[in-house]
Amino acid sequence: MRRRSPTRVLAASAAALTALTMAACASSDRNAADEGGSSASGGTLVFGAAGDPAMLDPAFGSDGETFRISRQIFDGLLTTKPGSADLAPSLAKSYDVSGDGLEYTFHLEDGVTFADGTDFNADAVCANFERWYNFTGLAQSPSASTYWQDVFGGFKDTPNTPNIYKSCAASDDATAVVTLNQVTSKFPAALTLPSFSMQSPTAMEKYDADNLSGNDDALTYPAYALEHPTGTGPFTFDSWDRGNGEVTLVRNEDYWGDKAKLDKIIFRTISDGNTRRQELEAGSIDGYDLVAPADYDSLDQAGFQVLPRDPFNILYLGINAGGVAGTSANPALQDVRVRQALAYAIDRDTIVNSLLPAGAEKAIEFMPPSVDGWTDDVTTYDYDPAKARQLLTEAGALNMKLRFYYPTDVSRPYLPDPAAMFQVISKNLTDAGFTIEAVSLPWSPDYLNAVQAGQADIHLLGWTGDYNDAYNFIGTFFAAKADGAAKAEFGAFRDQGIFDALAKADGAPDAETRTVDYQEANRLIMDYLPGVPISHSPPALVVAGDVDGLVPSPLTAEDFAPVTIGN
Amino acid sequence: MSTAFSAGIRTALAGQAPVLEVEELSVRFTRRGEAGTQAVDGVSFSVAPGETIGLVGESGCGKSVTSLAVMGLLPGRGVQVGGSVRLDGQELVGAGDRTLRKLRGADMAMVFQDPLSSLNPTVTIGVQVTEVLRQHRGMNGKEATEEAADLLDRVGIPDPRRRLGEYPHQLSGGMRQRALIAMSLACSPRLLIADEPTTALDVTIQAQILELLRELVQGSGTALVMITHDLGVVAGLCDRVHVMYAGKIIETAERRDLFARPRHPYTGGLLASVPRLDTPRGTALTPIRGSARDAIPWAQGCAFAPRCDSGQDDCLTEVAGTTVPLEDDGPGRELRCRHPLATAPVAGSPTTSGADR
Amino acid sequence: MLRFIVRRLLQLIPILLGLSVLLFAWLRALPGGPAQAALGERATPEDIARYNDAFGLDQPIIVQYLKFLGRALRLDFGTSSRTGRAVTTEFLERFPGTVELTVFAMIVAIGIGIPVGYLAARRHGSWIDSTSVIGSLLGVAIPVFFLAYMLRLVFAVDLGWLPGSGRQDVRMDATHVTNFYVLDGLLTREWDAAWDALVHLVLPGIALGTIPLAIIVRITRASVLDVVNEDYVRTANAKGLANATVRRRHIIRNALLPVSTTIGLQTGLLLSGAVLTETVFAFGGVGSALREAISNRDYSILQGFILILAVMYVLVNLLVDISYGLLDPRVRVR
Amino acid sequence: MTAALGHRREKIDALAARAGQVPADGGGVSLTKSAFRRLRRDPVAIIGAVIVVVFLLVAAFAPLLAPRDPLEQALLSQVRQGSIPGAQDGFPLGVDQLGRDVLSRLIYGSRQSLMIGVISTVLGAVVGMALGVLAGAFGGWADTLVMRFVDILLSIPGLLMAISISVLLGQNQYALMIAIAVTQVPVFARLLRGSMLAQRDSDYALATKALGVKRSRIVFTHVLPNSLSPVIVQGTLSLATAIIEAAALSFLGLGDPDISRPEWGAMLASAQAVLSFRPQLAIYPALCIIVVALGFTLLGESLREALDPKFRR
Repeated sequence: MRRRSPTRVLAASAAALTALTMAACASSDRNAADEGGSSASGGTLVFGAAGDPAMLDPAFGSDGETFRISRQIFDGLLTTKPGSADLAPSLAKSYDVSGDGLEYTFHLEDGVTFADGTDFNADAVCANFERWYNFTGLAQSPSASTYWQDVFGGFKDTPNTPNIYKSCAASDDATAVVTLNQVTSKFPAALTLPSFSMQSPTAMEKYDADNLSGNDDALTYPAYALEHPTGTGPFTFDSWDRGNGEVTLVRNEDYWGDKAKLDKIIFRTISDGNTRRQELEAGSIDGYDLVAPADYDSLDQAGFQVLPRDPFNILYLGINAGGVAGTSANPALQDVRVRQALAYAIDRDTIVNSLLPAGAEKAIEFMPPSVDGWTDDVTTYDYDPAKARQLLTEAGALNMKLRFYYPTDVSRPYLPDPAAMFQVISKNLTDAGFTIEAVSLPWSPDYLNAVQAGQADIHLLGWTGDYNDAYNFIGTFFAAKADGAAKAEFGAFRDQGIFDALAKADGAPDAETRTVDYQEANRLIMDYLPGVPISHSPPALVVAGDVDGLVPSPLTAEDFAPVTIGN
Repeated sequence: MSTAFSAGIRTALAGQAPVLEVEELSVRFTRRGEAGTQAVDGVSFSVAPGETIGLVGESGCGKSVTSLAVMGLLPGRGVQVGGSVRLDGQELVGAGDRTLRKLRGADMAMVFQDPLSSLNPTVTIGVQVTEVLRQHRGMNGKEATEEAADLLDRVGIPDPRRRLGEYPHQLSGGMRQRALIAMSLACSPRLLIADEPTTALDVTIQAQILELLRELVQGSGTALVMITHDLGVVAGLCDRVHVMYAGKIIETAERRDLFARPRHPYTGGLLASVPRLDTPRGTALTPIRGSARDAIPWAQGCAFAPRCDSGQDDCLTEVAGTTVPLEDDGPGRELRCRHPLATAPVAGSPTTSGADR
Repeated sequence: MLRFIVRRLLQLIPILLGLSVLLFAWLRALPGGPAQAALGERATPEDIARYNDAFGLDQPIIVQYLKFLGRALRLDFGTSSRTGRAVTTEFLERFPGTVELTVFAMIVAIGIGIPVGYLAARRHGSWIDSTSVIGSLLGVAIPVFFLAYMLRLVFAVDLGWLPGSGRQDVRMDATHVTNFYVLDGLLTREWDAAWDALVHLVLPGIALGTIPLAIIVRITRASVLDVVNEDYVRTANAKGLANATVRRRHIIRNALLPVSTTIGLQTGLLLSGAVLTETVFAFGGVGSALREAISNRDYSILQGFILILAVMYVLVNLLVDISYGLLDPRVRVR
Repeated sequence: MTAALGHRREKIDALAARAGQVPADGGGVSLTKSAFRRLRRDPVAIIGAVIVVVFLLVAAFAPLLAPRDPLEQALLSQVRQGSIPGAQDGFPLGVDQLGRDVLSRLIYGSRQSLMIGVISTVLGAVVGMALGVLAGAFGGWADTLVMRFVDILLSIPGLLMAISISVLLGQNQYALMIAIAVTQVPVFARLLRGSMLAQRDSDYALATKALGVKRSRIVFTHVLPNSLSPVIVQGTLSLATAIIEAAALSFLGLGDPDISRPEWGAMLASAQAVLSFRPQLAIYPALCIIVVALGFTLLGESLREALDPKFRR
């Protein structure tokens, strides 16, 4: 479950230009690869997933498991380079941007067909954009078209909600023109998200793709999303055995790019981490995601390949400054000294060394160093329990009681073992003079609902970036929302300074300025301390020794097409 | 059937070689950790064809154990059986399980006290009767059923065919006992042991069952060993009586003799504790003091001494120097007592159920 | 016999009604009431209103209960808040696995339990006896999930002798007709598939079987000890029957009466979801489904499954009861 | 009620009835007295008793016995993912994933685990007995009502029951105790009702009734005391199951949310993550659970045998 970031305007010709150049070199790579592209070796790969996909229509998806699968079935117009967060071409060989940054002309790969035989062309592209834009009813619910609403805003029949998509036109079969209402840095980068994959218009038509039923929280999906997801990807959907949590994909024999090596991939749901590991060791699966850090070494010694991703995430201790209607957060947390006490109390070095895998980094602000806008020049709070206690005493809040929420039944890329993390931090805090009351809830939906509704005093939460953009991190957390406050998660956190800084950075004309502005925003945030950034942790995949070609992606956007097994 | 019985009669007529000879039979129960208990202690007796003897005594005197020992039905572990038991001259003590199983049900049979618990509740009467016939007379299903019906009829169960299909709980107490007897007689055994066959039954039924036994035995020349505490039964049925106390035979006599002149104070006591019609009303019964539990080990002296009115110091070994022996006491009588009763404490014979007719 | 069965069936009615009331109450008592439970905490007031309206939650409680009952009788327990599929569908998909597992576990438990119990009783006081007694006590004292983990660690992971999770090797695309995988394999003549499914039952089956095994050993032992001291066994021996006959017809037949009850009871318990074992072995049965429902707070699943399982448990007991009647003539006539 | 459940009932009732046979003059006590006399000669009972007593003492004196603070993450800085410092000076059994002394946690854990067991059992026993008295003493519709209710409880498999209840009450240790307690109720209810019926028809009770003694007085002066011994037996046995069930529930994540508080079930559950390279962390608490459960079972069984001649062999 990724969390969302509200849309922001941004004049981003720079992004587009860089993208273009990449497109150039990337496509040459592709040609080179083409010669070698064979569909010989084959074999079946069984991959252990941590959970069932919600369904298989990425337009309605927002969770990692859904995306992992749809990434294999579908292509987007753009994608990211293997192993990085940078743009690369996909169904769009390249694109140009009009001077005003509102009109994007995509030059499409030709001779591409969807798995059901439908031609992929400019009409198909527009059909997809129009589909998203014309969602009605339940399809508009935030739990359905999550990413559309994050990136583009509203729908055709919701004129009051701001919306940056204007129109899509096919100038010819191989050329689609997408027009926006406003410039935004998210576009076209966001087109790398699985939610904006190209899906077969005929198949969606045939299987009633947009016909959601049920209710906001228990959506019931149409046949398309459950049995007939149809894309242009290297694999095609074969079957989904819900009883045993097994999704089976088979190689797309007429894939337009290099054909997949594997005959078949089976994504098998094994919710328990230990079971996943033991299954790999027992050989009944060939790999799985979210390896428990404790297992890195033993798996490595056992001859498995542990593939850590670059940490592109943040774990933080959320502080609820209170004041949210219907919640009873501890008002003392509005006192900056108390928040600082929290920061000083936590021994992040030990946490990073002892609880997180090698390669994890201590976080000094709310974004990983690899994101533009990160700076080491922020107020840092090194482990100092004495100081924490002193600050607490000054604030007259010694032994104040905090309801500390943590999730159960879950392992997140940025938080491998919530229980352990909770125990260490709460010990730190107790030693520093806080009194902790533990509250644990199942990750989804209870925990997320509770903390995002501001019911906790302090809580553990984190974020994995969708693409390389500072706003995707701190904007998500601390930018003012429609109601002028930040997320309820942080309580009645209203700091105009920070809001303005973010808006400023967001609207900055060029990359350099934007970087500087974001650095400033980071400084302000770390002075105000709406939460305590803790760590960036490298989540890892693991595969059997005979599996090759799986490139870990910082965005967890792995592509299984180049993967081979058994040779 | 008739063939089987006539065969029985012939043996009965052919000389009086005893069917069963028991010599110095002793049974000792040993439990881990605890001192063993001597249940039967040097018991000897014999039964001739057609003869009926009684083993009489209070519960716990060892009479039932004796019968089980004869049948070889005592549990294997924790029991030591000594002495000798011969059936038609064949030694049974220490005989193999196979041998015993061949004899049991065929040459020697037993009728037990509680007919309900002695019948398998989950198996029809038919099966329980026929299984003996199949086992020992190698009959096939049909013959066996015929025979079984015949047997039931013989022991006086009306509408036997229907009964064959019924379960024990569907029969009355008397019927059950009759069924049991039918089974025990299925192979017209040489020896029949009846262990308190009537105790669990109503008085009227008791009489019928005893009558039945009497007829069957007389008809066939089967040797019958009656085990009972009920002197009435003895009076009604037995030729000779062995009175047991604390695992030993303390007095042996021909029936009338015994009732006329009980010699052992215990025997006397038993007789005296039977209510009688011919004593004036108001005369109190004279029960024996205490209970069988008060017995002392024979090694220390007469086990009955603690309860005995005529008991004296020399009843104890340490005084007399020897244990009390079982000695001849007139024709056909034996007695184990140093201070026997001079005369019968009471005249005549008791009037109770099954009194001699 | 028929009257006996009918009477028993009638006796079920109050129990089943009571059950439904209990679960109805449970659902209403859930945090935020049934609507919240069904829709989740993020449900908007409109959603709730819509739901309440749909399920008549604004009507008097008794009406609501009757409606609930009506739906339950039509096997309609709503839809899973996670998969959005009908609870009944989910159940039917999961149940065959649990049945297979239960059957296997009970075969283990009975196959070992009765002989051992019998032996222990016949060799009363011997080392066999004492070890079986200690063993059966241990069997009950070991937390199932710990045992399960250890079994997997040793036999699936370290030794790699047996599969440690799932119902069938996913690489083997077996055709599934009935969802009873072993059966399917046999029906479709895919022997390897059947065998594979069977092998997948071994470890969870053993883990699941231990408690019934322990209990069956104890009951068998006790009841054989009772029976061998019964008069009718002495009678049988007095009849000079062959050892085999005595054992078969007079000892075992009667000794098994109480054991059969235990077996039925245990089967019922296992059927009602081996939550722990199935979780450890990632075994796609009712138990693991319950586990998932707990961690997803999928109340419709919980409520539906628990109701179905409880009813089934009661029915199993009824069957046990009837079989008891068949085995023991004394019950029949009463 | 069906026979299978019925069978369970009969066993309980039988036990109860036997308590009922006790001579009226406050015989319940004398029976337990003689039972204890027998127990003293029963090695099984002694083993059980020793185990139980030892653990109770450990729980009672945990602060004195534990070498260190069970919460102190003493060696956390030496912990690395995939490697945990082993046993060493001051840490006889080594440390857990968070560098806490395992021995101390086991010792303190006994408190939590036993407390959960005892409280839930006592709770279940009290409620159950109350129901039983209600049914047994007043009979008639009260009896039918209570017993039907109990039958319904019996018809829901224990773990399912516990799960639904702790789901209902949310995740905290009190919910845990209540959940387990409820699963215990039916047994005790039947038990007490059974012995009450046995008592009610006992000559003594009839006699006192004939003398016009109030029913309530008969119940409390006579019936209850006599029903005590079977309740003690059942209680001992229930303690074992309660402790195991508690472990199961915290394994399912329905236990005490403050997982740093040492409790065997939670320790066992959290150790699963390191099972591959540090199985001891799972085995130690598991052993504690097994031994204690075994202790209570042995004690209970021998108690039952002592109280009930039929069981003796």
